[in-house]
Amino acid sequence: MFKKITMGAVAVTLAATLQVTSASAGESLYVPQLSYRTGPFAAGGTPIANGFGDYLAMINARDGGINGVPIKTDECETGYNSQKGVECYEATKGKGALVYNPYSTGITLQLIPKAPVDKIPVFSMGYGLSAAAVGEKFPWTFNYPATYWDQMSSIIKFIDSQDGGIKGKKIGFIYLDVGYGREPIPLLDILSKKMGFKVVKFPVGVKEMQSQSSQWLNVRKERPDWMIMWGWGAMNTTAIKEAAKIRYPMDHFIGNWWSGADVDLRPVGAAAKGYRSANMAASGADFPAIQDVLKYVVDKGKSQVKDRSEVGTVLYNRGLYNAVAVVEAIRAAQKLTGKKVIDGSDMRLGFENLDLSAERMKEIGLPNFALPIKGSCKNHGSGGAIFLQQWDGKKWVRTSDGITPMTDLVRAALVKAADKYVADKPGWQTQTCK
Amino acid sequence: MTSQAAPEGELDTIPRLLARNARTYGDKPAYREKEFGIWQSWTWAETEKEIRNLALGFLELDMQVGDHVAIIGRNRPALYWAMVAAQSVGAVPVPLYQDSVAEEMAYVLDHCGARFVIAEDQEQVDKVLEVSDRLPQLEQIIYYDKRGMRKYDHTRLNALRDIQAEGAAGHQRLEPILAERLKQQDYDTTCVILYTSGTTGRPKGVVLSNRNIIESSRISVEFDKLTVDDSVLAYLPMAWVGDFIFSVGQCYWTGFCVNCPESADTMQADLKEIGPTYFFAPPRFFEGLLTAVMIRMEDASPLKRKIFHYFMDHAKKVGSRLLDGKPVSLWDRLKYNIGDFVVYAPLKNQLGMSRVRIGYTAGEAIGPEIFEFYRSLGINLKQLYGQTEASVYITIQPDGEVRADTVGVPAPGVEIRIGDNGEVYYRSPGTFVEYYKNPESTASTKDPEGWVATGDAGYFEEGTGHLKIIDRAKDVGKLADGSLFAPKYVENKLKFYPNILEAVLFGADRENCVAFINIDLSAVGNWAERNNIGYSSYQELAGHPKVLDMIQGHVEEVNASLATDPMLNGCQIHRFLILHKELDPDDGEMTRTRKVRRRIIDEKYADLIQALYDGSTEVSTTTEVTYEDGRKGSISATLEIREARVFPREAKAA
Amino acid sequence: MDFLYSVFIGPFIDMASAPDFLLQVLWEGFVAGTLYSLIALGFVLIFKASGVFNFAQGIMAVFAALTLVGLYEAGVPAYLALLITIGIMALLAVGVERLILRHMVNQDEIILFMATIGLSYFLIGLGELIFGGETKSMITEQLGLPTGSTTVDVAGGIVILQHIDIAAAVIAVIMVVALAVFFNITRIGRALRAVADDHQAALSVGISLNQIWAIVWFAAGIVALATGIMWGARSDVSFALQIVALKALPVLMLGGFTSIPGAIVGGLIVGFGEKLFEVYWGGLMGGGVEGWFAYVIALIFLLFRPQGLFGDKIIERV
Amino acid sequence: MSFDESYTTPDGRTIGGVLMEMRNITLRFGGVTAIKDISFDIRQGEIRAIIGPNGAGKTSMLNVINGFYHPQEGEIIFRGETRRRMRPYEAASQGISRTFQNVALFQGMSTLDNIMAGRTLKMHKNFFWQMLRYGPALQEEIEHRKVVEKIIDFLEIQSIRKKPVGSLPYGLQKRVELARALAAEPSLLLLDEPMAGMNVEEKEDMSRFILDVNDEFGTTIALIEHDMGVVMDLADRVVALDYGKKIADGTPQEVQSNQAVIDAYLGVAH
Amino acid sequence: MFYREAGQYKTSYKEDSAIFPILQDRIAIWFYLAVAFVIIPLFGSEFLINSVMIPFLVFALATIGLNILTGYTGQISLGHGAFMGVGAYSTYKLVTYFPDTNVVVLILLSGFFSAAVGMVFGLPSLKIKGFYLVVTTLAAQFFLEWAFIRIPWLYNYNDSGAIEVPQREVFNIIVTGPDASVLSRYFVVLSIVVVMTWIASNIIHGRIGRSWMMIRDMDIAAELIGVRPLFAKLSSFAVSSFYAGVAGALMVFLWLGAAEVESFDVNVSFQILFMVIIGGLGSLVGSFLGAAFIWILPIVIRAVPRIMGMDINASTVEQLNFMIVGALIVLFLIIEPHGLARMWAILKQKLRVWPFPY
Repeated sequence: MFKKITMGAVAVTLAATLQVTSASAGESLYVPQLSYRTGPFAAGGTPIANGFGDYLAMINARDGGINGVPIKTDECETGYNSQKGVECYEATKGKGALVYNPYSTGITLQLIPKAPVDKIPVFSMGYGLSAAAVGEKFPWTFNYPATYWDQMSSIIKFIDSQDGGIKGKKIGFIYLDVGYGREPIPLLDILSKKMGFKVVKFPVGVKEMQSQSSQWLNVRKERPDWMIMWGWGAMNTTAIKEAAKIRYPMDHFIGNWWSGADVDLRPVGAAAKGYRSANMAASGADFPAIQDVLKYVVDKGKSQVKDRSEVGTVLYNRGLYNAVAVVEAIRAAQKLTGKKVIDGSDMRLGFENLDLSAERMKEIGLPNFALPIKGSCKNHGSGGAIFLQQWDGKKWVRTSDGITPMTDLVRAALVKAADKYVADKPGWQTQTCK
Repeated sequence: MTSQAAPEGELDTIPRLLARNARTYGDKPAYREKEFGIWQSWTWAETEKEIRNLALGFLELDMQVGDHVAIIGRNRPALYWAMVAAQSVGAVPVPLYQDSVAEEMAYVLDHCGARFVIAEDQEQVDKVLEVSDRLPQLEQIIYYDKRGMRKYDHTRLNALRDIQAEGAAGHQRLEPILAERLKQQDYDTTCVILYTSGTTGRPKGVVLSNRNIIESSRISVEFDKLTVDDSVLAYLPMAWVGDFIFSVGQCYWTGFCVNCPESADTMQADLKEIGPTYFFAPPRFFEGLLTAVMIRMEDASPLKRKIFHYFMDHAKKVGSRLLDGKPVSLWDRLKYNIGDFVVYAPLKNQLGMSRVRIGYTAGEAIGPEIFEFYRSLGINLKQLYGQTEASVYITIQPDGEVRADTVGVPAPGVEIRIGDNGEVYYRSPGTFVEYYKNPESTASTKDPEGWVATGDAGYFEEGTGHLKIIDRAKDVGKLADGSLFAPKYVENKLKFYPNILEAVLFGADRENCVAFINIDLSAVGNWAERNNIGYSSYQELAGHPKVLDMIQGHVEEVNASLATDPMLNGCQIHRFLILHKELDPDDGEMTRTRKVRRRIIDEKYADLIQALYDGSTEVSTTTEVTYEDGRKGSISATLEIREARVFPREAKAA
Repeated sequence: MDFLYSVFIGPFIDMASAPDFLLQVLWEGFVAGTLYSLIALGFVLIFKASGVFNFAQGIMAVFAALTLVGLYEAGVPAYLALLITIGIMALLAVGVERLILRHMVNQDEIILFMATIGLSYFLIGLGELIFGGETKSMITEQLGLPTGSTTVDVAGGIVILQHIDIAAAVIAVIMVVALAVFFNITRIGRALRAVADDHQAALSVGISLNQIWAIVWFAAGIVALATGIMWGARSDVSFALQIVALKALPVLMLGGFTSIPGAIVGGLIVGFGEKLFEVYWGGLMGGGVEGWFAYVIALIFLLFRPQGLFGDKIIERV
Repeated sequence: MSFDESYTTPDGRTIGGVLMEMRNITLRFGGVTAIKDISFDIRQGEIRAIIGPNGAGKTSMLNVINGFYHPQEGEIIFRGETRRRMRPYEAASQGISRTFQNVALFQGMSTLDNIMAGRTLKMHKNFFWQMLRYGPALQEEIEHRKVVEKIIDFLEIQSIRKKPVGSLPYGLQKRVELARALAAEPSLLLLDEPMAGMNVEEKEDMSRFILDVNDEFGTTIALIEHDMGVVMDLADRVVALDYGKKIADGTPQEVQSNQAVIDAYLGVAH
Repeated sequence: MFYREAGQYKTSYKEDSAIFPILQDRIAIWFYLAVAFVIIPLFGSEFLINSVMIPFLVFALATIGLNILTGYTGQISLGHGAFMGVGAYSTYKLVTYFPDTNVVVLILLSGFFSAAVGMVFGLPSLKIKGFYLVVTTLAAQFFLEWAFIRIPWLYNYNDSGAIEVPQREVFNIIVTGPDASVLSRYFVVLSIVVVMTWIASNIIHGRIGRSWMMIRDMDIAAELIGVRPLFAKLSSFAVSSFYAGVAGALMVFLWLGAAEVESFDVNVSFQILFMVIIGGLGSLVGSFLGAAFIWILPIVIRAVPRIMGMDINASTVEQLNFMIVGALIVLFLIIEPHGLARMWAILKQKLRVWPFPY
């Protein structure tokens, strides 16, 4: 009896695969969307997924696709779980996927080695493996507009510019104790040596995300001059609340761009006033393209947003920005290859030749939305500038221009890390760049 | 009686057949016995060695030619070996019914003058010892199972294994003696003495020669094309001629394998495990099995029940025809095949009969429904008619001529004639030598020409040449009005109803017939459960009005069918009652083979018979019973007497 | 040597040198312990009465809090939302009794335990389906719970006491007292205790086991709601809380499954212990020891007292 | 009669010297004294009954004998070796096996496996062979199976061989438990109320089996029993306990006529 | 219905105590093996093999491991996720130190490390019984999770903190790393699982397995019969963790390709325990059925709307998935608390006694 069920299940799964394969045979650009609207990080995953999906839907609705070829998406729920993420990847990769946006550093790490095998680029926008920015070693992976290391160096650079420099200061680093949170530590260690500051680390386990009193007691004990946070999900709010509780000066507390969403700060409200975070894209809906999204998608009820006001929030815009980058990469690929329907390899070329200049951004209706990205064979992280925003008690205010990362230093470190990654992998596919 | 030459040269004694089998089929299994959880197996070569050692051991014990060796126990290879070993040294094995009480045993042991008793276990040894002071000729008791025997005085006791060991040890000295003894035997040497249980009087020892046994075996083996690859389950009493023919005669003739169950409790399971290809069982067995099947199916889910009955109906329609090789439409064949997969094959498998190639039933009439049921499943069940005195075979049903209501045509080599009084006489190579130490009986049974009276009344059916048995010749009587009274015939008709376990018909020299009925506890109990009838005892169930109603229905159906019989329509049952206890061999009401002892019942239940005829509507009675442990007690009851509807005689067919 | 120093001497010097900080640590430990106790209390209630080890207690807390906030966001006034939430918890209790417990009488405890994990899966799915997965903030003020903090000067430093933490402690005490009263004075409460002791006895006083289960689950639901509100006010309301709820396990091990005082004391031991250990010793091991510390304490403790702090000594019989 | 010499019973069995001696055993649980200063002995080959009303300390005594409880005072001399405490599995490996008052079979296993379980101590093949279930391990398994089958045959439980014990009627479970204890080929067999809860017929069967065990294997048996009739039939010597104290010791006849025993059974107030 | 047992008699104890004494069962086993080894590789899609079969086999192995401990020895563990981690991390270290050794050998070797760790955390089981043991195994779970993060040596000081599987070949066929073909990985996993299942079955049917069950069913009686609780419990912990460790190594090396600590978190422990319970305590068949149920059911649920052409967004499906799985678990426990294995056994029994109802 049970065997029958199993066989039934297999049949169903097979049927599913077949059906979708046949559907994708039509002219379309298939961009699978790995998202997480469930699980402990759903709060962040949902607006990102909405922004991403809505922009693509807008392109389809407004322009009939990219150069006339409609974009097809398929949302697959990962729950921020690596295993489910890989399962999503396996389930969709056979359908002509152009690019994967894993939206989890954990899933990214799983997909990086698969990308060259399946010839589908992985685009981890502003997350993932920093070393993947080294195009020579990671031809198939992109992490525009900047790596975590770029970001960290920018933040340190900012701190260095405040209160008489960073030298001799004590920097506290509070981070989510998973791959993502640990990612910038090597660079932080390098910088601390170079620039002469002391680093104190406060790991927060996934299980303790919402009970950080011990960490913040330790912060109180250590009294760092600045706090930097690599947090995500519920961790952010809790950390900011705890910081407020121990009366840590908020304006000396800086989060990376995953620790600066509206949903993170709103619950804390005024108590968080002064908290800064990095960002890559503007918030707000006052951009022609976003207005188009509202017009063609949200107002037509085709979006999954709960509320119109979600459009324009930090994470929504980031998801949208991600979609912009994907769309522009497809355009670039189409242009380069002269094909309308492209494949993963073409897409890779498109990413390498991605040029999101200020003008181009203006053209697509997002003037001053983000700092420019210029991809290349060598540089898959772009090293684009990062800007800071500050919470005024109610909303985010952009407070800085782009802070360029310490590119040379970071690049050197990245190359080293990339070499190390590749070292124990015989037959790893690399490329040479002119 | 024509004297025949021994077949195939030297194969004229069982020990010689053994030697042939060990030579020809050395590696083939001869015996299996479920013991210690698995089927212990012996090949013919091993069997020969076991028997030889035992025979040598017997010589060591000074067993003489012509000595009688009693064998008491359930079917076990070692006891079969003991029989053949005894034959090897020139002695005569006398198997006894293992469930006989000491008293019964004492008679047989004394009558045959056994010097040796081979008993299975402590229980049997105890029985023999209990009466040993009355058995002056008894010298040695040999037991097989050592359990509990340690404390016994071993001056006259030996373990079978020890005897074998001693025999093996002394083989150099004894081997020549054994060879000599073997040489002395021939086709007319006594092979075995089998005591018939006898419905009346003392048991009689039927002396059967090698010729009787081997000829009967040879003929029947050829008739049914049995081969060395067949196997049987030996579970019927060793003292019964059938078992001797199947498990010794045919077994040694063909070299097929005899399988012994672990115990009586596990017989059904062991049957299923072994899956014999050749199977014999009395009608009672098949009947009980069918009842159990139906009861179990009653508990199945409605859908399953529906499937079951649907296909069983189909099988009833075409199953036997297929088995008889008669034409059947393609669609019916297909449907039968589906039914085979869904119902018949699994069912046969459950019953342990999937491999049965040839099945026999005999001893009593079998219900046509029951008979058809098995045949429709594709089991080649046949009937035969036989006697101890005939070395079993008198008539037999050839393939393709199998019917429920006849016992078949004369077996090969058997001549049959019907006496003036309707009694069946036969003459055959299997015809017994004599009754041991009983020349009068021998003379009264077997005439100088070799014709043997069976004691059964019957007639040959016109056209087919099939013999039909009505009843015991002496039981066939007359009603007061002179019409034929054949109680057994009517009783069997009643017993074909699963709810009726036993019936006893009265009516000889009376105006009409009345009957005692025994209900079948498991069938009726199950029926009661389904109909929400509560009962706490057999007696209560037997007296329940609804049960009486049901039985009355059966009785009236039988009456209706009797009404159409030209000879027996006077036997319709006018009044009946349901007995408050089961007829029981322990109370002497039945024989060990479960045949009703009429005379005893007549005496014991005279008051009830009286009541049946005097028109009273109920009767109170007290009956003595014997419990399993031998204690006696009595039960009292008030029984209701019912009138049954009788049907007018139909006009005799021209 | 340095290592030994940093294990055996350093931390104590730290403690002595900054007593205000030590007090702060102890306060945090106390507050955390209170919340552990509250969750454990829910476990104990259910375990005592029905022998079910209710894994879903943590989820119930989140579910209750989520319902409360969700209702409020849907425009229901705060106090009305609270009442409705209580009603929903009652419905949940009845549902659990009707649909699950009733059908699982006489099952192994591990099977019942598994069923509650199934229940928690169901509640997670249901909660996210209705209220969405995003983190919500507790409607602390709207419910009239205090916010803000008080600074106390002690020993040359300050101890910061959050008002909500004080409220949590107070509410925990109120809950315990209320439950104690409930158990000892009301008829139902006595019946509950009878059930815990002997199911047959309870039946013979004419109380339906099914009713009792529903009531107990309802009581546990109320405890869960209180836990959810308190915890939600401290951090946020999201299903990430479920993992914290697992900490109730070592708390229960310490206190014994059936003892209410045990739950309280166990919770406090774990709360104090893990904060002290994390702050003063955790750094030596790279931090993050809080994740397992409670379990290891419980483990070590159990080795010496297998029946827990308040359990009866076990005499084995054959 | 002297206790050091062997003698022959009227039915022909030989009773040897002292196999086990309990000397001044005292067992307390917290404040409760379960056994108070009890001494008695068990001789090789005899059937020794321990009787007494409920709560007399009979089962505790058995638990002391096989090491499940450790007495606070006194010593146990088994086969000439004196010991204060031993682990239950040590007792088992010394040849002491037992049955339990409330059947303690392994409910999840078949009859066969339960009895095979009784052979645990006799099986030695290492993990490697066990893993392959081949060669020596399989051989060992089969050898022990043979022994177990003999016991199954002995106790006439063939038909339930492969049945899960949980489904068996109580009387048969008791018999399986006896089989399991026998499988260890014990030199001392402890039976804790082997006939509790049985009907007359089952009791007779069980009595027969106990006698047969003693007779066939020469196993020394110590049993606890309530039914005085059974004890009279079975036991060679009887020790009577009441409230943790020994009140009588001797042949069944002696004990039966002992006033203290009569009082204890009739419940005369102390 | 399919069973035709008449005539299948045993003439030796070897046959009688065979693991599949019934001919039809043996045929069925060969049939399943043929499906697994031939049919699926020939006709299965990559998704089926990679995302359904491989994880199913891996979890089945882990479930067998936990079943040995929980189902056969009666000791509950919520630490098996972490024990899987021990296997994965130790394989990773072994592969680093012995790059030229056959990776399959290393995977199997890694089981010894998890066995050792399992034994250490199994020690308390001698004193702590029943439910209380949950906490000690949870201590193992959380402590090991912590160790996997805090001991960077374990992941070769990778910046990501994750272990990435290097490419390794067995007999010149790439079996690990991103270039390994799905089929080669599938065959390695399948072979290991089949062999280890066979071994588990052997152990369970022998003396050691019996001593585990004795401890499970009645620990006091077991001890009085001569089973040493120390040995029985620890051997069970060791074997159980060995299986978990190998499963963990297979999971990372032959399925995921890379793993972080979250691949071995407490949810995995729960998941495996679910598989054990739903599958049936104390049943190897159940381990497979349970793993299939818990792993494949969500995949099917996710696939259903896609096939039916329903426009339900992914998150709703996932939430419904949670609800359905939760509800089904409860339903299952109500209908058949002894798990799928019992249902399987009942079905088999029904087929064996067909057409009779019992």
